[in-house]
Amino acid sequence: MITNMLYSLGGLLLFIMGLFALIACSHPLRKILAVNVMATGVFLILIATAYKQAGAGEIDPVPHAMVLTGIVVSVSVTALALILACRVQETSNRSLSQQRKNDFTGAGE
Amino acid sequence: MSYLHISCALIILCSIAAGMIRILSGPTAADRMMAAQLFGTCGVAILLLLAKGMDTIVLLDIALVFALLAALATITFVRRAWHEQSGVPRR
Amino acid sequence: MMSYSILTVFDIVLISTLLWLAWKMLRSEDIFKAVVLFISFGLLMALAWVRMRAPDVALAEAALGAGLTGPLFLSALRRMERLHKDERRVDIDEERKSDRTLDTKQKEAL
Amino acid sequence: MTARSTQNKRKRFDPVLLLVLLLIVFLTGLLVQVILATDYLGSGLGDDVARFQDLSGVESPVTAVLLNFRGYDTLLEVMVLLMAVVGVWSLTRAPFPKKPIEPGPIQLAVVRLLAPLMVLFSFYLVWQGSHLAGGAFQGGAVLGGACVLMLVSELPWLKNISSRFLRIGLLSGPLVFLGVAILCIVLQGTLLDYPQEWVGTLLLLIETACAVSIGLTLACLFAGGRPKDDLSGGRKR
Repeated sequence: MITNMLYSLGGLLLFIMGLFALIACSHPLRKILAVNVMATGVFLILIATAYKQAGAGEIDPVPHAMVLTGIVVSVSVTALALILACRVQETSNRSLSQQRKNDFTGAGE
Repeated sequence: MSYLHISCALIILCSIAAGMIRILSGPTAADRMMAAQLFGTCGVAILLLLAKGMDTIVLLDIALVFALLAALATITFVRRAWHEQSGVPRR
Repeated sequence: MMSYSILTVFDIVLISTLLWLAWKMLRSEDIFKAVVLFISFGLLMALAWVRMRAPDVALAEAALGAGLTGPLFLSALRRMERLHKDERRVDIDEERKSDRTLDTKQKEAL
Repeated sequence: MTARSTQNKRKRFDPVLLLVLLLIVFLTGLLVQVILATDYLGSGLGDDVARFQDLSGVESPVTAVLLNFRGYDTLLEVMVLLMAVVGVWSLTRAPFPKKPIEPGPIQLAVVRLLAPLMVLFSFYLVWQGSHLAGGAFQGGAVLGGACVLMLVSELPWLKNISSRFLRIGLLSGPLVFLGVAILCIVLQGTLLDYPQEWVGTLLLLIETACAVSIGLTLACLFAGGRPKDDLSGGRKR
């Protein structure tokens, strides 16, 4: 019971930390990291609810299966988000440099 | 459960916690990456000790996955650092 | 009983290291450092799943969290850095903004 | 966090950040209440899973839940992974460098040693999923690791492979899973209600196909864009 509580509280703190970083940080990579930390916190709470000590009986496999699918989905979502962040930076960067060039030529004329 | 194995695992876990200082303060990126690599090796050791201590054979497979895939991050890092040094033309 | 108490110590050390890692990861200014911390975070998470007697989840986390997410982030970082040569790895938007305003001001002065 | 440094730079108290902090402290208090009130019994479905374990065709309870009891869930999840690849491919082209750096001898040796081991181990994990820890996701992840190892080494022959094989491999998991599901409708009348005498074989077939497709999915996500020989637009540059 103590162990379950300990790991659930750890998961809760991870979730809260991730949430705060998600709001407070502005770099896209850091936001993606924060979402990952949040997801890990949720997984930790889910698994901790199912934990039983060795010898105290069978462990409920349903949360394990859910977390397993969750981990795989979160990795693929992370990859998609990373590509999106790259694309956003590419396009915004290009438009910014074009804008600068226009500014510069405009000033030159 | 074996008291000896689990306490050994605990000591290695503490050494991981101490190794974090190298990641946090490492002057170059390579130092940080090497510390992460050390964590992978420590993780293998902890898993092997826990497999003995908690009487779970499956943990040996997890240790094997660790050992197989730990190299991936380093190889990616090396390729990346090499790109930076050798001056590949950037857009 | 002895091994039970040592397992509790193991839990406490593991969780506090995890929380410390997450905290440092989310507040470090160097984004590369954050990525390396994330790799080791995934590694310790696998240990936590092992401790929670979830070997299936631990296997998946060891392969995905500790093995594959690291390269994913590193290659994305490289891809973004290739675009931003001068603003390397620094996660302070204020500096960027001030740089940009400075640049435009200089150009206006030109 | 980084917020603190920005806070110090601007003013002493950023009102918006302070509000966020307050809300988060409030949320933390609420969630701690929830955690303290939890009775840690799991989902309550553990006894049911144990009761029907013999009928599921596998010995590992997690694999039984994933592929048999909640099979529709996993079917949709494989589709979600496919959608992620579709999303990445529709966003951008894979950034192949114009002059790839040839891998050195040490790296080639690492690839030669590790990649076959990873592939072997991934199929071992898929096979092991029926009685111990392991299964399609873990096997697929290790297989994806092998693909990523080859991708990151920029092996020269890798680019000359037609993407048709890649597409077939990516689709194999969802298609096999869907085919079995439809076969079950035809034979038994219900979605994913496996016929009892074939259940072990069918699950192994589904797992192998899914592992291959998950591994390729992860490799595609790592490559970060659609391959060069696009079937839709031909070779444009």
